[in-house]
Amino acid sequence: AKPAASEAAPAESASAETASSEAAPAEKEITVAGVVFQEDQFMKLMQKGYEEAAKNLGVKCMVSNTNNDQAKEAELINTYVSQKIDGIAIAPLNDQSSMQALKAASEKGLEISVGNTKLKDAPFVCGGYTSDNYMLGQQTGEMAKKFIEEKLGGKARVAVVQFKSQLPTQSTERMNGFVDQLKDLPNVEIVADQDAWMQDQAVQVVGDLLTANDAKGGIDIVWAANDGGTIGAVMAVKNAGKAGKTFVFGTDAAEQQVAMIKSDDNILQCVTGQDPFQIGYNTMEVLIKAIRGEKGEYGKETIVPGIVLSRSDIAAVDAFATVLAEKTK
Amino acid sequence: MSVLRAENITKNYPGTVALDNVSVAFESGKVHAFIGKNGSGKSTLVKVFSGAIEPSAGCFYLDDEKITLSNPQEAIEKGISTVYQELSLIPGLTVAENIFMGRLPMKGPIIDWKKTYEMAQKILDDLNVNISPKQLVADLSMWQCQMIEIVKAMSTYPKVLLLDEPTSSLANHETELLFEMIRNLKKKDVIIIYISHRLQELWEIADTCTVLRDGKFIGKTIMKETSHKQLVNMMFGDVEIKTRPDDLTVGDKPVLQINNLCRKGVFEDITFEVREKEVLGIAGMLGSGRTELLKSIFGADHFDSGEIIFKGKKITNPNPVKMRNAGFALTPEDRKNEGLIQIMPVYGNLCVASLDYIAKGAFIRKNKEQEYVRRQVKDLQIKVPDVHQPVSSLSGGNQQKVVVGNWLNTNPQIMFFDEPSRGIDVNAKQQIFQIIWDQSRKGVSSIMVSSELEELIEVCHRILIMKDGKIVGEVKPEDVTVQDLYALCMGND
Amino acid sequence: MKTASFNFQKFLKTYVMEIVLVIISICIAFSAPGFLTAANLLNILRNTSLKGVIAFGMTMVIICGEIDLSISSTVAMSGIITALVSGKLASAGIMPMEYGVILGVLLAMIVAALVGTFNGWVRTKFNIPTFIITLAMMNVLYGLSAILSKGFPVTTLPAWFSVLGAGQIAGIPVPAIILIIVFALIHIVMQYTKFGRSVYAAGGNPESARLSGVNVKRVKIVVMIAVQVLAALGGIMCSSQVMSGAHNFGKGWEMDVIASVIIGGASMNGGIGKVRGTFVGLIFLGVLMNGMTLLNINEYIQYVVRGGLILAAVLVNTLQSVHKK
Amino acid sequence: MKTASFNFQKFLKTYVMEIVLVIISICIAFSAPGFLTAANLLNILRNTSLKGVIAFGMTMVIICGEIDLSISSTVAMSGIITALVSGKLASAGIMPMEYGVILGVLLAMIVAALVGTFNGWVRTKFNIPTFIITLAMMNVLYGLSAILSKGFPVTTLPAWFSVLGAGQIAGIPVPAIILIIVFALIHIVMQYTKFGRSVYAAGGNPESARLSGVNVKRVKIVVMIAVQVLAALGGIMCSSQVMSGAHNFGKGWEMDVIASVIIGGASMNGGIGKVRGTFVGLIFLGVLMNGMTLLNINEYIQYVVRGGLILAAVLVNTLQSVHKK
Ligand SMILES: Nc1ncnc2c1ncn2[C@@H]1O[C@H](COP(=O)(O)OP(=O)(O)OP(=O)(O)O)[C@@H](O)[C@H]1O
Ligand SMILES: Nc1ncnc2c1ncn2[C@@H]1O[C@H](COP(=O)(O)OP(=O)(O)OP(=O)(O)O)[C@@H](O)[C@H]1O
Ligand SMILES: [Mg+2]
Ligand SMILES: [Mg+2]
Repeated sequence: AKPAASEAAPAESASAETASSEAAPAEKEITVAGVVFQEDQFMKLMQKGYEEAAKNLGVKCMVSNTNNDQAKEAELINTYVSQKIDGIAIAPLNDQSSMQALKAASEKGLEISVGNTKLKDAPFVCGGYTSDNYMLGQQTGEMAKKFIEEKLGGKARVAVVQFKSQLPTQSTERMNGFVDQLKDLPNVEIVADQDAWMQDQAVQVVGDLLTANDAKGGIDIVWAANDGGTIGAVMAVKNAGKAGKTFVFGTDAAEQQVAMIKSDDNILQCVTGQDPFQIGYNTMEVLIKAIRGEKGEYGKETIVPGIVLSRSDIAAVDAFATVLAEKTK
Repeated sequence: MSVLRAENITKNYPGTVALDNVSVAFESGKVHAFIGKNGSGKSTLVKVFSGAIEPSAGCFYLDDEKITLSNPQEAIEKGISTVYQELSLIPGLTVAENIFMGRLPMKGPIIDWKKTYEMAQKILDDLNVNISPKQLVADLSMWQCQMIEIVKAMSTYPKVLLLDEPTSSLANHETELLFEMIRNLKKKDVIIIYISHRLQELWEIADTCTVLRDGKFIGKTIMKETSHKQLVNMMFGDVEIKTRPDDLTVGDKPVLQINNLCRKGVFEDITFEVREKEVLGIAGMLGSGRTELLKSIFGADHFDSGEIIFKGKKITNPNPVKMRNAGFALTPEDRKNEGLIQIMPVYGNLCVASLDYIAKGAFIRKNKEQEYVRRQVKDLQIKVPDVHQPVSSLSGGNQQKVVVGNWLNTNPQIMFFDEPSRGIDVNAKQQIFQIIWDQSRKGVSSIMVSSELEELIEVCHRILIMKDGKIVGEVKPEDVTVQDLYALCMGND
Repeated sequence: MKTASFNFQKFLKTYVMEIVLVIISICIAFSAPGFLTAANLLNILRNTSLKGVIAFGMTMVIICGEIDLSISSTVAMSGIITALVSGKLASAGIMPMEYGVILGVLLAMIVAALVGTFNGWVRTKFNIPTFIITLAMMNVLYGLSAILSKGFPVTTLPAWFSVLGAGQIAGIPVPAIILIIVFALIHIVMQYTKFGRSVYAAGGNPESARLSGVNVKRVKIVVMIAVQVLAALGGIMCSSQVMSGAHNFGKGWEMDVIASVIIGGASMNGGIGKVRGTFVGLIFLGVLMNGMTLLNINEYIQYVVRGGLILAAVLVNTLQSVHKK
Repeated sequence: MKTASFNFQKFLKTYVMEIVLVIISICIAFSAPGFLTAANLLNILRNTSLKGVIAFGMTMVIICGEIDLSISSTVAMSGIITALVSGKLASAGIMPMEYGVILGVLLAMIVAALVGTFNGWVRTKFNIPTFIITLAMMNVLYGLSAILSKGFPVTTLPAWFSVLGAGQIAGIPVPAIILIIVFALIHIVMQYTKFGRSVYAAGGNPESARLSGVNVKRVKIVVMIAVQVLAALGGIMCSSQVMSGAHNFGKGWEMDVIASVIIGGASMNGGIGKVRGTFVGLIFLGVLMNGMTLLNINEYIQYVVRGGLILAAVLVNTLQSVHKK
């Protein structure tokens, strides 16, 4: 997949349409649910997107969190089905194991839209805005490749930090996206591949890797597959006094990553972030529209490309930070 | 007729030889007393017979069949039934369930509850025990538990009945009930082995007497042909039995005054005083409220009304910390659960109450601690190879000495002894009495509760009689005989 | 009248948790209209059932004075084994998935039973607390599950398999039926069989039980097996609900399971507890979660409420039993 | 000679875990060249220190016969409180972050102490097991932390604050120094003070201890406070390492903390345990995690190895102490 930015639904036009559908009179009250799967900043913002869209479109919205528990996801969907609500906007836990319960719900007449995680072959979905995890890895990977070629003379020892124990599919796709970009560089070597997705965990694991590799030529690049890993990796490099020797590339962007990219310690080079609020907003919007009869193409999900934030384009970083600050209020 | 015969049984524990090559035989239709001082190995031999432990060497036979047991279940199946020295009922279950534990009557795959209760009721009636089979054991008092233990052991209609100090927590009339049961069993040709430290009762119930000393078999005698003195000689070699020395005096000043102390349903309107150097006894039947009274005064349990005046000062809201600091000490009746910390080493147990004394500020002074420990081990003649061993590895009597030692280390001004001689041998008892007297000479007052009335007469200056939670009388030991005292306690007016 | 008031008191004591449950339910029913519908109540029962079957096993374990933290990994492992066996047999052409999955279920149960045997054996042989044995086992099984599934969900399950977790019989969800059956079974075992009473004895005072001829070791091993097999059942039902097995299923369930047992009045010290109580505890937690979802309560507040109510429930239980004495 | 062989046996018994640790370290050193460097060893110490300070507190709690599962939420909460206080004071113009953060740290510790007091109070007042009290508290505090932080990481921390988690003094990481200080402190308290002895007594047999004039309730409350305050310290060090506070920090730490205490030879039944043992347990887990990272072992296998070695360690400990008897 190529970073085809054009595929993204323009947010402005979406909210413009809102006004017209809001005005539609004499309609029975619609209740929808917005489900996310984890308690982190990304999901929190996505949830806010759900709520904002529902508010703007004048429908009642219930939100919940499946907490990375596949059974809890099924339970929540069951509960919503038994409440006979009109539709569910969901960030599914897994592209396969989340299918069953959602399909059953759709058979019971609920509209389903998905955000963040693309489902495998789901013709019942009324629409969605999902990330292509491969692409998220790839976008950072391209920047890393450029960096290695320009700044490191094409030679690098790379460590990666994943979140496989937490979300194996997403993590692996991002990993592949990143690694594939470095494949044709003959002097790049992946020297370590470990799991650490929480900040504190990542600080320790990356710290260990840095000292342990000192004797073998050090680590030039650390790439982290998610939010916690990225922050932890940066802190580890900083704490080990390796700023300027080891450079971090990451995935996911939030306030702290923005500050790190803007920091003059020159550790974090680039992250690929997303706009979870917008993903949530759009996912909810497409759901409500389908419920109101404005059906789109079933089974089609729009891929939302990542937003590359790097030291070479501080203006973009600032723009991202401004939007983020507004949403986190 | 059947015979239980032990052959060269040896049991080694690290640092101790609990049984040393013991060979002895017990015939059916007789009650075999089994005695020896604390730590002589009686309980250990019983546990070998009951399958609770395996001997290090040797074996035993029942009717010439060699018995090897890998668990207590097999012993029960072979007809060997045991009442252990330490109570062993399950508090969360009913009396009936405890009696038939492991062999509840079934209806198909399901327990026949009706039959269980009927059977339990029947055996309770047979043995003349007035406790409902549906009661939870947790709600029973200590002596009721003891009765249930015996009922439980009897309920298997055993060939061999091992009783390890069954009377240590029974009062006289209950003991009498038990003896009645035992005599009945004797007629049924059962081998009965009976361990007790209450030598007096042996002539009443036993036919033969087997003596162990330091894990070795000393001899087996016919009860009727043996005198008290002979038995004691066998147990200890030579010891002298002391009586209360004459030099003990009682001061004039009251040390402790108790006024109208009440606790609803347990005791009421308790008023008495203890004077300087006085050894005050409290006699009474089991369940008369003595333990609760001592614990309430000591602040370990609450009371509803009344006052405690110590050296002229009223003590309000007592609690153990306060009372200990004021100079009180209490050796509880249940040493296993209330007196000792089983997993702690002996030295730790000797210094729990006296932590404030061995410490300077927050810190424990090791040399002071060592001094305190050494003093008690020496003075109380505690038999322990190494004070770093857990206290649980000591015999009952030595454990009791550790409890007393723990409190002597606080230099108390008034000591409460609750059943200080329960389950300890004559020699150790004498030592404990000696300690009480020594304390008196040093100006310490004591209150001693005991179910062995002759002990109270031997030890105390004055005896209060408690019945159903009330003080019903006061006597001087020199004025009464054991029989008088017993009658007063029973209160058959 | 004296007798009447006495009976009322006794009723209050015996059914205190039930009464609290009813009060909470009434409160929720007033604020959330969708709560008191047959569909929703059945839904609560269904949602409760996966953890529920495990909780009944855990009740035995806790009464026996032990604990099992490894059930969460067993949940994951059994789903994976079921799906893998059914998939492999089909792809090897030995047996279509429709039948193969049954062998998968059996194998999952057998493996769980072996895990339980191991836990129990280590407990009784070396006298190591089950808390730590099963904590270690939780890690081991989690890793093994992930290795088995290579970290990805295994979805090779036949369509009919979804009956176990999502089917209905006469309008009643199948998992709810399974829950009731397991409840009845374990209730009977604990109240009316020798084994059940031995569990109480072994938990109440192991040494006394041993001296009374109860084979305490065997009892402990058997309950450790039972909870594992029931965890496998829960895991299989979970896999059936989502038609796949993955190594991160069941994570954190042990805490909910233990919480419902304790809310139900069992004592962590062993010897005390009732299967019926656990049922109430389960429904209690189920109603709470469902109610909060319906009332759309903020998820963070949900944690606070949940924690507060667990504490309150245990408090009520304790005060009531102190009162009893 | 007899005496010599006896001494050797005693040595073996006393230092069995240390010996196992050395053997494992040697094995790792041979396969991972980076392992046996001063930098890496200091790294292990630093990585161990966050959970380590908590583990020393937990040792007291476990010796006292109790447990605290809520420490994970305290870790999160204290980081959030620290960052929030420093941020709010700065944004309100009252005090620059550089100073405000100190007030934040103090407040975090005070709140933790209050939580510990509450845990201990409920334990001693109502006789509810701490397992369930702190399980409930874990939920409550987690929810509260998330509410406080609105679910987002709070990053308002001054630059100097990173010293606590990431600084060095004379080449030694500050957290490692904190670890050693806390170790020394608690070791002294447990081995050489009245209070320490009371903790052993209260854990070994609370009733006997009470009747001997030990204020068992106070002892229990104090250890529950201690572990909470140390959890706050751990949380503050954690926040300092990553320069933010968030509600999902510390999740699952309680299991690692408890595991190291148990590996260190403490008994879940109370009365037995050593702070020194916990230190060995910590290093044991730390070396293991570090070694596996260095050897780039697959994370799923890591779980299996971890579980297996926890079990093995406890087994060794148990066998050794059985032998001792
Ligand atoms: N589990 C054990 N470990 C180590 N030593 C033990 C153990 N059990 C008993 N002993 C030791 O074995 C010896 C015999 O103890 P036993 O309990 O048989 O004595 P006893 O004659 O029943 O004494 P008492 O009259 O005080 O009950 C004692 O020295 C005791 O310390
Ligand atoms: N914790 C308790 N709760 C309720 N009742 C109790 C409790 N402890 C004791 N009792 C009751 O209080 C009464 C007095 O018991 P206490 O133990 O003080 O008697 P005692 O004279 O010391 O006899 P014993 O020799 O059996 O200890 C008994 O009826 C007993 O059942
Ligand atoms: Mg004995
Ligand atoms: Mg008494």
